[in-house]
Amino acid sequence: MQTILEPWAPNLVTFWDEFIKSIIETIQMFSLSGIISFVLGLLLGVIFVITKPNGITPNRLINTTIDVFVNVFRSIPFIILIAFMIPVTRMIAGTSIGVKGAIFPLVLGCVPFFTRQIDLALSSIDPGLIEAAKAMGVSNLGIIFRIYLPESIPAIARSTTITAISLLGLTAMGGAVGAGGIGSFVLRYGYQRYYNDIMIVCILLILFFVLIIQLIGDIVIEKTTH
Amino acid sequence: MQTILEPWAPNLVTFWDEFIKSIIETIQMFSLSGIISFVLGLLLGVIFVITKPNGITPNRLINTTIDVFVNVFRSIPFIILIAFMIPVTRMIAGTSIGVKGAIFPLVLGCVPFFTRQIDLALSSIDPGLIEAAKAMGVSNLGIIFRIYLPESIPAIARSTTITAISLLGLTAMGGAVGAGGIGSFVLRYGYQRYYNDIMIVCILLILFFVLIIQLIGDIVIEKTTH
Amino acid sequence: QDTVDVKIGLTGSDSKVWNYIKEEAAKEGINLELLYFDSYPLPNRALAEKEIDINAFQHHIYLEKEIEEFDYDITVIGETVFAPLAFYSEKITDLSEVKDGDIVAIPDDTTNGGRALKLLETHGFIEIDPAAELTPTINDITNYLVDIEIIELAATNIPATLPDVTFAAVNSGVASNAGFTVDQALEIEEATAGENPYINVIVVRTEDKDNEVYNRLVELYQTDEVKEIIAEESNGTSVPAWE
Amino acid sequence: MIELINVNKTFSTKQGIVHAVQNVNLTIETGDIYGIIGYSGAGKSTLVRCINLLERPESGEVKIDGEDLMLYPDKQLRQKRHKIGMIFQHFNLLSARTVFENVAFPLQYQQFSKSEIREKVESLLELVGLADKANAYPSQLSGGQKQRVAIARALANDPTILLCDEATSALDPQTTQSILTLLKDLNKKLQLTIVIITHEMHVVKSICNKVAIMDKGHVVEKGSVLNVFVQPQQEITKDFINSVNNMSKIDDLLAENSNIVKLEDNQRLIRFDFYGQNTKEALIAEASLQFGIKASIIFADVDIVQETIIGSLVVIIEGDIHKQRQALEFLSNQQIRVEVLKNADNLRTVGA
Amino acid sequence: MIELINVNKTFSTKQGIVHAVQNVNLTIETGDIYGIIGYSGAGKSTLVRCINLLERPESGEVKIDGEDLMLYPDKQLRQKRHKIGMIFQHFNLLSARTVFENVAFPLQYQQFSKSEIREKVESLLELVGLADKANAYPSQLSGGQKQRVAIARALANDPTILLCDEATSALDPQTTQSILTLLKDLNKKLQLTIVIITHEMHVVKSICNKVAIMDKGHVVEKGSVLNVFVQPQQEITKDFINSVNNMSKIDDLLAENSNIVKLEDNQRLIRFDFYGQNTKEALIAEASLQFGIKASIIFADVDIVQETIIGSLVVIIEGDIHKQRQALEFLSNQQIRVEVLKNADNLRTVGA
Ligand SMILES: Nc1ncnc2c1ncn2[C@@H]1O[C@H](COP(=O)(O)OP(=O)(O)OP(=O)(O)O)[C@@H](O)[C@H]1O
Ligand SMILES: Nc1ncnc2c1ncn2[C@@H]1O[C@H](COP(=O)(O)OP(=O)(O)OP(=O)(O)O)[C@@H](O)[C@H]1O
Ligand SMILES: [Mg+2]
Ligand SMILES: [Mg+2]
Repeated sequence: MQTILEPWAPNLVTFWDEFIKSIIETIQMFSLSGIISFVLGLLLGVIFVITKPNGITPNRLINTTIDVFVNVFRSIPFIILIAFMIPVTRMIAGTSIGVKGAIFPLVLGCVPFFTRQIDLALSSIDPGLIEAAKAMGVSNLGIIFRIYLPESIPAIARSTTITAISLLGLTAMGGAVGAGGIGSFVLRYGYQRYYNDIMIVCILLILFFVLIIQLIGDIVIEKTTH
Repeated sequence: MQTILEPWAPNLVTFWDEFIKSIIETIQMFSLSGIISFVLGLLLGVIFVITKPNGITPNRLINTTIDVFVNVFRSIPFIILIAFMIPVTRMIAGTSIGVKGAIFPLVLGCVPFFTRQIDLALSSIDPGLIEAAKAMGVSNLGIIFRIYLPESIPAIARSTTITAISLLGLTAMGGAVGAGGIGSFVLRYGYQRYYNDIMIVCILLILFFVLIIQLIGDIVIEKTTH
Repeated sequence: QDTVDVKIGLTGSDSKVWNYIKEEAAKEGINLELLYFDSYPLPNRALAEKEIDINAFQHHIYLEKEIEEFDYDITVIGETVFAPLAFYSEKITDLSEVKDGDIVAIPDDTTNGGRALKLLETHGFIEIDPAAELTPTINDITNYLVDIEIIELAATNIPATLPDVTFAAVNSGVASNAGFTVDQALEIEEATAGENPYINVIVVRTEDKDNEVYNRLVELYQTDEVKEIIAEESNGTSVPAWE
Repeated sequence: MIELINVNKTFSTKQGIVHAVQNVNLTIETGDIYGIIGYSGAGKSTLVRCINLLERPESGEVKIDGEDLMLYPDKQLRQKRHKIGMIFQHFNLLSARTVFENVAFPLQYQQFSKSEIREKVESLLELVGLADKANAYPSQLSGGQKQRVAIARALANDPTILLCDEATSALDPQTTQSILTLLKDLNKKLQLTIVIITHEMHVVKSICNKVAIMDKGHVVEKGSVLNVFVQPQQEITKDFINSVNNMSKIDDLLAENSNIVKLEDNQRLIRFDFYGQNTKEALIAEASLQFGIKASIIFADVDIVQETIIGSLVVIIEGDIHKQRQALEFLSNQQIRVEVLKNADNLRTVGA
Repeated sequence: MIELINVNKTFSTKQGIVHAVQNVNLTIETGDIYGIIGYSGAGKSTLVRCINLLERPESGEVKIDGEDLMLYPDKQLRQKRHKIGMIFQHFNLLSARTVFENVAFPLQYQQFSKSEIREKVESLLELVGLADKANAYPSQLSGGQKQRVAIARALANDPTILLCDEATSALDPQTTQSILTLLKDLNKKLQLTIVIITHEMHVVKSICNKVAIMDKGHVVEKGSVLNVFVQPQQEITKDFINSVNNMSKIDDLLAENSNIVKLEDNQRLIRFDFYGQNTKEALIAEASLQFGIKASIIFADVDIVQETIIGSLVVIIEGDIHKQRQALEFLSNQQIRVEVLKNADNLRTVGA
C-alpha cells in the first residue's frame, strides 16, 4: 500500500502511521459520540415534541427547559464549549484529553442539533394517527414507540444522516483536546503544511465516510417508505 | 452603557469599539451570506427533490450532481474550505479577506446543509397534493411555487431556523480570513486571553441572536400551520 | 527492561522532530505518546492538571502570560527553536513603499498577533502603549505613524491572502510551509538566541523539574540530528535555540 | 350504556367560534345500534368523538355505564378506550405498517400470544375480504380497502362499544351489506353497542334500532327507528326519510309536468302512506275490488323496518268519481294516509 | 369524446403484480354522464386516473376527442388537463390555503382578473353551500365540507370533462342531491362530460345515462343505464341493481321464515318485474279486477329511469287458485316477468 502510494502521495507515506492512527481515532470518536448522541437526541427530541402545547402530554416547564438547553448549547462556539466543559468532562470520562476526553463535548455539541432535527422529523406525522392510537387507549409511551417512531423512520433516517455528517465535521475539532482524528490530521498537515497529497486523500476519505453514512441513510429511507 | 458596564465587564469596556465592530461584522456576514444561502439552498433543495426518481421531473444527472456537490462540501472541514476557496473567493468577491471575503466561503459552507434540510422539509408533503395539481394541468414550476413551497412553509421555517443557527456558528470562523465577528472576538479575547466577562457577554449575545432567530421561526411556523 | 510512559502535548506539525525523538526515546525505554492539540490554551492546562506530563509548543512570553493568568505551577526545562516572524509582500519590495491606506495582515492569535504589532512598531508604523508589554492588541496602539489598516486573520491563511493586502506578517513555520524562503522576506524579526522571549520551550510541572526522564528528552531534542531535521523542514526559517 | 348529558363543544377559529355540538342529551343503551344522521357539518363526527373524549366537551357529562369519563384519570380512561373501537372518517391507518400489522396493532402489548394475534387478525381480514392484501401497505390499497382495514382494526380488540364515522361510505353496496351483517351479528351475539354516523338512510333502516338527527350542533329528533320513520316530527327528518325512497321524485315530475303524470279524464294521482300489519290485509287491493277502481303504481316504496312494513305508493286511480271518493274514504279509515297530488282536468272543474 | 382502447395498468408490489386495470375498452361520448361501478378494489379509481394520465397505462390508448394523450408532450398534456376537472377520493385539499384559496387555485395564473376570480369562487361556494366557510382552513372542516370544497375546486376552471371519484360519498342525501342537480345542470347547459365513480346506485339512476361495471380490473358490462338496469347480463350487475332496491330483502325474510311471508291458505308470494309504458295501464290492478284477486304489496320499488318506469313488486295474492293462474298468465303475456316465490302449503300439495 505504502509503496504504491509513494510516488503519488509522498507526504502521506511519511506520516502513514499518524494517518492510520487518525482514522482509528475518528472512527472511535464518531461511533461512540454518535451512538450516545443518537440516543440522547432522540430522547430529548421526543420529549420536546410530546411536551409541546399541542403534544400528547403538554408540559411547559420541560418543553421550555429543553428549548433553552438546545439554544444555549447551539450558541456557544464549539471550541469554547470544549474548554468550558473540561472539568465536567473529567468528572464524566475520567480525563479531558484524547479520544476519551472528546466524546462528551462532541455529544454536547451534537445532541442539541439532533434534538431539533428530531423535532423536525416528528412534526411531519399526521395527527390523525396519534388520534387513532389515543382512541385505542394506547398509553403515551405506546404512542411514542408505536406511532411516532415507527411512522417517522424515513424522516428520522434523513435527520440522522444530516446529523451524522455534521458530527463527522465536529470530530475535526477533536484535535483541540488532543483527540486527533482525520480532521485534525488534515488540518495539521494538509492545511497548515500545504501537503496537498494529504489534503486530497483526507478529504476523499472523509467524503467516503460521508457517502457511507448517506448510503446507509438512503437504504433505511428506501426500505421504510411505503 | 460603557460606564454602567465598567464594574462588571472591565475588559469588554476596554475593547468596546472592537466589540461593537464585531457585532456589526457578524450581522453583515450573517445577513448577507444568510440571504444568499437561503436562495441558493432553497433552489438546490427544490431541484434536488423534483429531480428524484419519483419526483415531478426525474433527472438522474442533475440529482446526482447536487447530491455529490452537497456531500463533497459537507465533507471538507469548514476551516479548510475557507483556505481552499481563497482564490475562488478573490475571483468572485474581488478580495479574499474581510467580511467581503468571508461571504462566499460561508455560503459554500451553508448551502449544502440547507439543501439537505429543504429536502427533509419538502419530503413531508402529501403526494396527493402534487397529484391534484398535476391533474389540474399545473406546470412543474407551478407545482413548486404553488404546492411545494407554500404547503411546506412550516417545515421550511423549521429548517431555516436550524440552518440559520448553524450559519451563525459558522460566522465564528469568519475570523480566519479577517472578517472579525463576535465569534472571532470571543475566541481572541474571551478564549485565548481568558477575559471571562467578554466570554460571557459574547455568549449571551450569540444566545440572544439565536433566540431571535428561533422566535422568528416559531412565529412563522405558528402563523402558517393550520 | 522497564518502560516509562510519557505524554507530551504538542501543537501544529513539527512532528518529524518529535517522531524522531520518540524513536530515540523508545530505545531507552521511554514510551513517548504524542498528543496534538489544535488549540493553544489547552496544553498548559492539561499539563497543570496532570493530564499530560510535558509540553512543547509555546515560547517564553506565552508561557509567562499563562502562568500569570492561571497560577500554573509549571516551568521551562529546555529551549527548542526560534521561529522569527517576517514581513512578506507580493506588491512591494521594500517597507518604505508602504503608504497611507495600505493594508497589513497579521495573525489573529494572541501571541503572534502581539509579535506582529511589536514588529510593526519596530519598523515605525505604529506606537504602542508600553503597558501592554509583549502581548499588545490593536487596542493598545496609541498612534498610527503611517495610516495603515491592520487586519487580523488566521496565521495559516495569510500566505494565500497575500494578493489582497499590501504586506503581511507571517510566522516562520507558516512561511516555510507555504514555500516562502528567508530571502523573500521584507524584514525578519531579530534572532538573538539565548535571551529572546520568542524562543520555544519545553515545559513540565515544577515538581518534575528534575525528572530524569523529562530532562533526557530535552537532551534528545538538543542534538545535531534534530538540528538537521529542523533545517530541512523549515527552509531555514526556524533556528535551533541551543548550541 | 352511554349517556351524553348537556354536552357542548365549540371550536374557536379566526373567523369566530364554531358551536359544533350544543346541549346534546343522548342515551344509548347497551346493545343499541344507534344511527346518527344529519347534514354535512352538523356536528356528528364531533359528537361521536366526544364519546371517547377525543374531543373534550367544554361542559356536560359523558357517562359510560354510569361513570363520568371526564373525571377519569388518564390511565383509567385509556383502559376504557381499549374497549371502545373507533372507525374514523379518514381511516387513519399507519402507513409504515402492513394491513396485517395495522389490524394487529390494538392487540399488541396485551395478553395475547403471537399465534392468537395471527389467528384473530386473519379471521378479521377474511371477514372484511382482504385476506389477500395482508402484506400490502396502506398506500397500495384502494379507498374501500383502506376503509375495510379500519373496520377490521376497530373490531380487533373485541370492543364493547363501536363508534363508526361513515364506516361504509367508501364501500360498494355488497361489501357494505356484508359489513352491516357482520356488525349486526356482533351486536346480537356480544351485545356490542354500536354508534354509527351515516349518510345512507338504508343503513339506518337495515341495522339501527334507534336514530338521532342532528342539525347545526343540536340533536333535533331521536327515538326508535320505526317511530322516527313513521312519524317524523321535524322537516329535516322528513327530508332524510324521503331521500331514501323515491317519493320526492314525484314532486319533480309534477313540476316538470312529465308525461308520466299526465292524467286522462277521471284519473287522480294519489299518494298513500301506510305502515304496520294492516297492509297485509291488502287494503288497497280490496278497495280496488270493492269499489271497482283501477290503480296503476307510479312509484312505490314498501319496506320492512324492524319487522314492520312501512310504505308509500303513488298511484293513478281511475273509475267512477263517486266510487273513487268512497274508496279513498275507506282507506283513510284504515289508517292509511291519503293525499291527492293531482286531479284530472275534468275532475278539477267538478271540484272533487 | 373519451376513448380508452385496450388500456392496461399494473402495479408491482413486493407481494407480486397487481393487475388494476386489464384490457379496458370504453367510449364516453361528449355530454355523457358515465357511471362506473364495481366492488371495492375493482380498479375504478385507477381507470379514471388513466383518463387524465395521472396513471400512465402500460399499454393501450387514451384518446380525448380523437387525439392520443399518451403521445402529447408535457405542455400540451397540461393544457388538456386544464379542462379536465377531477374530484379525488381523498379530496387532496391544500392545507395551507383557505377554502376560498383552494377553490381559486385552478383559476390563478390564468387570464382571470382578481374580481372575476372572487366572483367565480363565491358563486361556486354558494352552490356547494359553503359560503360561510370561505376563510376556514381544510383542517377546520368536516368530512363532507372538505368534499364540497373539492367539488367546487374541480368545477372552478369550467372543465369540459369532469372526473369524479366517489364525489358524494361523504355527503348527506340532501347535499348529494343538490350536487347531482348541479352536475346535471352543467351537463345540460355546457355539454359537460362527466365520469362518475360511485357506490350509490341511486346516483347512477338519477344522473347517469351510461354505466360500466368493473370487476377485477375488467369492464364486464357497459351500456345505457336503462338497458343495464332492465336487462342486466352479469351476476355482479344484478347484485348492484338489487342493492338499490329492497327486493333482496325478501330472500332474507324467506330464509328466516318471517311472519310477514307466512302464507295462509290459497295465498301465493309473487314477484313482478316490469318496465316501460305498460305499467301506466295499471295491469296489475286490471288483473286484480278482472280475475277477482286480492293482492297486498310486501315490497315495492318502482322508479323512473330515463323517463321510463321500471319496477318490481313483491305481493301476496289471494283468491281462487284457477283465477290466480289465469291472472298470472295474463300478466306474463303483458311482458311482466312473474316469479312465484312461495306457495301456501295447501297449494304446494296441489302442485300449482
Ligand atoms: N399504488 C399502488 N400499489 C399497489 N397496488 C395498488 C396501488 N394502487 C391501487 N392498487 C391496487 O389496485 C387495485 C385497484 O385499485 P383502485 O384504487 O383502482 O380500486 P377502486 O375500484 O377504486 O376501489 P375502491 O372502490 O375501494 O376505491 C386494488 O386491488 C389496489 O389494492
Ligand atoms: N378543528 C376544527 N376547528 C374548527 N372548526 C371545526 C373543527 N372541526 C370541526 N369544525 C366545524 O364543526 C362543525 C361540525 O363538524 P363535524 O366534523 O362534527 O361535522 P359532521 O357532522 O361530521 O359533518 P360531515 O358529515 O361532513 O362529516 C363543522 O362546521 C366544522 O366546520
Ligand atoms: Mg364527519
Ligand atoms: Mg377508488
